[in-house]
Amino acid sequence: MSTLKNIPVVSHEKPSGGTGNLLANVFDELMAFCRSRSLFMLHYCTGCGAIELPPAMTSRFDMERLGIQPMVTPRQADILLVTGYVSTKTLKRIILTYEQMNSPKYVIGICSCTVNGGMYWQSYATAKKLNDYLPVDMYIAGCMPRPEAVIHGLRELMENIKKGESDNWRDYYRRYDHYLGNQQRLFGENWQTPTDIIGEARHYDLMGPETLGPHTALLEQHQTPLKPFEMTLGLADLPVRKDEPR
Amino acid sequence: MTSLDLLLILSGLTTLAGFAFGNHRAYPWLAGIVLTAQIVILASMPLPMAAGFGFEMFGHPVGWQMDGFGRFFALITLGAALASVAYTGGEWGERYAAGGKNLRWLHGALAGNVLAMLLLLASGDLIAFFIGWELTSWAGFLLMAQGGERALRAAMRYVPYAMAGAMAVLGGLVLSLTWTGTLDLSQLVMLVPGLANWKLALLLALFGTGFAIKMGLLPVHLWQTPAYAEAPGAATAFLGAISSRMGLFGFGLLLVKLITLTRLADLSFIDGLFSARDLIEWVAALTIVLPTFTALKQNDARYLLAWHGIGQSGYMLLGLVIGDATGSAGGLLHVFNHATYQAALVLSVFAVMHRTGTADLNSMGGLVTRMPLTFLVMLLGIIGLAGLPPMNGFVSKWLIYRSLMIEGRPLLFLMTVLGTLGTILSVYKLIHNTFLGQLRAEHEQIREAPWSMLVPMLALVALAFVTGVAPGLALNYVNEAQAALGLPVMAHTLGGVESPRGSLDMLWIVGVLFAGFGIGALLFYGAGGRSKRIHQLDNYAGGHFLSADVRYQYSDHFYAGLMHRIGPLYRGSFTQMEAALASANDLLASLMQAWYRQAVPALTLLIATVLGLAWMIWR
Amino acid sequence: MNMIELLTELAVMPLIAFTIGLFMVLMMRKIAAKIQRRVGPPLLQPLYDIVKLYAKKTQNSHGLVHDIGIIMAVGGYIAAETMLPVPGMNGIAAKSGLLALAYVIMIPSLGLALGVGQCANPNGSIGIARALTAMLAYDVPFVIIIFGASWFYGSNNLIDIVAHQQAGGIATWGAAKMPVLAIAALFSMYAMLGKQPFEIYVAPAEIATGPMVEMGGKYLGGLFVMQCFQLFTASAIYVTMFLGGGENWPFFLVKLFAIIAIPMSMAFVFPRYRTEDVLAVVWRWPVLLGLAGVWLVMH
Amino acid sequence: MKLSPTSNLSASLEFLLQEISGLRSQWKSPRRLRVDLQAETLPALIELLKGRAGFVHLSAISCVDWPAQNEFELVYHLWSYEVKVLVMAHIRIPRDPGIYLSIYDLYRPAAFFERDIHEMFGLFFEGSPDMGKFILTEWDGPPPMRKEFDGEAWVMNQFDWQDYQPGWLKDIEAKGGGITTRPEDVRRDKPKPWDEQS
Repeated sequence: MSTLKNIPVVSHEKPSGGTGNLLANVFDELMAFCRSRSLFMLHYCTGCGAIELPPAMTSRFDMERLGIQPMVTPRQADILLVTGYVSTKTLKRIILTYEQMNSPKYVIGICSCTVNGGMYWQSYATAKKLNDYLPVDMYIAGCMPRPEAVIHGLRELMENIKKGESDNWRDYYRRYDHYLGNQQRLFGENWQTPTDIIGEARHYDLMGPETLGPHTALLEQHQTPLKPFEMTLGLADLPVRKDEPR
Repeated sequence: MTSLDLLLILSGLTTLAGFAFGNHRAYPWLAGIVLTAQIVILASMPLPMAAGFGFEMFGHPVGWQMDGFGRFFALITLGAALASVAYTGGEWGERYAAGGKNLRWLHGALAGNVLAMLLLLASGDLIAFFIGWELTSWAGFLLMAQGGERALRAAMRYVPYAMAGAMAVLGGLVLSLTWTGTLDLSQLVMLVPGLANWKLALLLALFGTGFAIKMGLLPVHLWQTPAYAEAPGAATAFLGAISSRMGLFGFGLLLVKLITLTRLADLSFIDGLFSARDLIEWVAALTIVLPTFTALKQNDARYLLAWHGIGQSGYMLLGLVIGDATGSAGGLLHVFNHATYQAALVLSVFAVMHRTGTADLNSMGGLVTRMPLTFLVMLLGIIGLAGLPPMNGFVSKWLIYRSLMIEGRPLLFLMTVLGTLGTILSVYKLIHNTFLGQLRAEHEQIREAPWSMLVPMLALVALAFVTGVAPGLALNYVNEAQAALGLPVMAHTLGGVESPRGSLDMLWIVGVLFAGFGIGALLFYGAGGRSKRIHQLDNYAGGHFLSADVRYQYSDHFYAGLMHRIGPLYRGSFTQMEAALASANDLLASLMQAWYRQAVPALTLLIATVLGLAWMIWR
Repeated sequence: MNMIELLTELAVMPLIAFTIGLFMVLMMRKIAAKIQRRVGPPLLQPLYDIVKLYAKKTQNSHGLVHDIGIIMAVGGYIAAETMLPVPGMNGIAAKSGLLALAYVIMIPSLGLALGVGQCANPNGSIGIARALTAMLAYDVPFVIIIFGASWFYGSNNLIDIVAHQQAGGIATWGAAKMPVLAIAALFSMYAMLGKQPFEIYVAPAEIATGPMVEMGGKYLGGLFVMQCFQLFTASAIYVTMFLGGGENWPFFLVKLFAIIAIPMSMAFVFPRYRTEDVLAVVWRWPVLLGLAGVWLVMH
Repeated sequence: MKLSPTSNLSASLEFLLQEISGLRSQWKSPRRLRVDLQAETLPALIELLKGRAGFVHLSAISCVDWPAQNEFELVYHLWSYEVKVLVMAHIRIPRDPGIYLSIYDLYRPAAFFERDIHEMFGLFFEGSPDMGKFILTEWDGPPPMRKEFDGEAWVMNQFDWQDYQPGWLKDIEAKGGGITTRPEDVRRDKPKPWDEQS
């Protein structure tokens, strides 16, 4: 049980001073500013709290003035709003959607059910702590927080992004074994999503000390490998040998 | 022994060699060398070149003579044959022979087709023309009939069409002989325009039917799709590229040289409102649109391309009949352009068939990762077929559009653009269901097509791209053909057309296009971060976990929205018309048979006596 | 027009087109917001979106053709911009006329179609099938209008068309001389933009934004850039053909934004046509108007 | 106090029910009739009501778990549009074999009700078209609605909890906010309400 604050977040983006880095620094500041000013929210209502989002988007509260737009597919989205109770069936889809999103991505747990189970804390069918399965950036408590609270939370997240503190998405790659362990504990050993998280961690060199572990080893055993089809020029070499299988 | 004789003798020898030892490994190299030699001879031949040999028939001299118009078509024929021989000679031919089929007959038929077409294209007078015409029909039949049982049925369906066409041409020949007294083309050119209107109309009707059948114009086009689609491999490419253009050669000779477009405009049905020229233009325009939208519904790649072959011939005839410099240049250039990318497309479809064993668009998909070069060939081919820059198809279509604009024919212009848009829709369906989308489990292990098939395809597509970027190269020969036909010659630069009212410079357009792609690539790879390749099952499906056994790639009803709107228009009226024609023939034949066989002798005796009495009384 | 001057023009014209396009996207979102009684996005929002999308750290690609699709989408429009004469710069408009421009504009959408094809996503393929049907629908009236315009001006060269219109001030504008064609052109340009009533191929609720379903990060950034170019190109063609092109920049900009504001102000109050209804509507009114306009022009 | 039926239709219903032996009926309200009968006679009752009184609508089958008497109680809610009366047929099934017959042949919707009861209580219905997993596709534990299944205990060992940092709670309380009963007191080792009763 790790508390939010003491998760060791190793961030590359804060290089030490010096002129060369000044430019890099300014560039990173600009990137962080644009990331904070343009957030695409995934249009995925996981639970009952989602009913508070339309009023936050439409004319009364208008999220667009903060630069937040609803987007339909996880590929296009930055924020995954997990609203309301997280049933085990929905949690599978939430994890799949989270892994399909492009990082830097952020998760906001709206409603108390994502914090600690909420009023469904006794239920055998709901996951209690969203933080076990996904790195969560921001919690907005309330048994459906009003749109003002939702927007306040989003503003808080925008501030964190601008300051560059909201890098929890790296944690999913760095401590994938911890998250996978929790997921396997709930869904069983042969739980697998089509996204190759370990491959992605290696590709974008986001590997941390705890990325691989016993749970990822378990995953390797049960996993049906999904290697992407590389474009191969499997040409029959010249001249065609008789014994070559046709 | 003039160079034209040499040309004809060489192709005669290749035909014999083809029949004799076509299945030998060395034959394709030999045939390739001879064909290249023929192309060089033909290209360097000073025009007009008369052939050495000739003979007398019913007192009329029969001789062969190659001019600019014939040479343009002959060059395309030889080029298409070269690509087909190279394609058939390689691994495709080995598997064809291993499959129990006769490779010697295929090579022989291919070379025989070339010989027949050269004879037709170099004909100096109507008899030589008819000999060439018959040979081409029969050689075409021989080539079509070798593809197996379905191909034989399609070829047999072609025979009545071909014979009807031949009889019509023969009728035209006899009539023109009786009216003008000569069969020599150079004299006919002076005499025929002087004939009366009804005579010209009859000549147009007879010759026109024959050429329309060979070219597959609208009412008589049904035989061409199954015949061309079911023919074996490279034969389809050869047939689709050039064989039906012999009909256009005939139309060029007839409409522009003999009857001349001005006299054509005088033959009016409704006193000056709707002339024969308008009729031909509208038949060509309908031939552009209707087959293209039939191709849209096909689910077999070969049939889709065969239907497009018919559609594109409409462009050529329309360009030719408009007759102004840009229009005819566009029509003739389209013959060359279509030959290049149609052959490349058909060869790429057969390369896919060589590997996956099927051409059915419903059972393929995602092959781009397995056959990238074949994908490149089909991609450039469909860009050419759809008539988009940077390929050559765009230049010839632009010329036709430009002439329609200058001549002020809005409805014809609309039909041509409708044809182009229909082509874009159907070719996307072709490449989407063959190369893009979901790769099937059973196709994960297939390999790229062998080099012997790739080299001719890539050469054809490269030729199409080069003549697209610098259309001037092909326009030289087109100008020669225009001069030979007596049409106004279009001034052109290497890049395209230079004129104050609207010029086209493909060098600049393609240059800017690729510069734009360069900047796009720079923006994409430079500005954007790194991207990772992912598996096809790692896809957004509304939170659903995809699995390999779920098939979601189909070609049926691909354009559902469009079909909701224009679906009811597909009533198969031409098929019904053909069936009606066929049953009328059957009825006639059975009547004749009954009369001939004296099934009811008493009845005939009675009729004879009654007629005799009536004649007695009347006289 | 020496070579260096031409090359600078070829570089500058797309940049100008992009910036104008950015502000057009902003205007579109502001109009939408005002119609829905909302505040609407801040001034540089489209730029923030594009910079953020390009600054994404992980992106998914389904293969080389997927990447090439986006490159062709952006590159095709960059090439098309150089053929559109703007005040002071003609690029290669002389070498390629109205007709070639109409075809070069098709290349980005076909490049995108190829890219989406390789994503192997049924939503994308359905979206592309609908997008091509919509293209078939709106290109028919567009081509009739091109015929009418080039017949009236007697030339296919955009520079001549602009010169012809600017000869006598507003009286010789295309819209003044060919009012019926101008209305038909407005209708078909509206359909070409693919905004609300004609947005069947990006139906978010139905097929998850159709072609853009698997596009994230720089792929989606490329499509946002393409949208800016698309808005600019559509309105620039209309202004060049019917509103006398660009005598000077301020006047040209006013015309551009006015023309693009018309479809935008109507878009956000409409639901969405089905694919076959897009065909029915666009092949009925604009085509009839276009043919009537052409008949008027030719007689 | 026996509530008398208002309309003569209900009177005829009364007469009809006499045909089933060992059946006790009691009017809960003018249009709601509770019927208690033997488990074996239930199909007969349903056939009777459906055939003779127009009870064509089976709105629900609900199940009550009586661990003390080691029985399940099944309640069939039947409704007739003519008689306009809701009949609630109560039967008792012994828990240990936990098998009863399905009335899918009489009412098609019964398949779903029975499948749901099977998943939640483990009561098997013979003849029901599909006794597979219905809603709890991710659950392979015991039927969760049985009284002897202690959901809270299962939750306690399966999940762990967010520990509240007293730090941020203190400054909220300093501002007068905060919660009244501390979360620890609400949760652990508190007697269950239903234990005292039996």
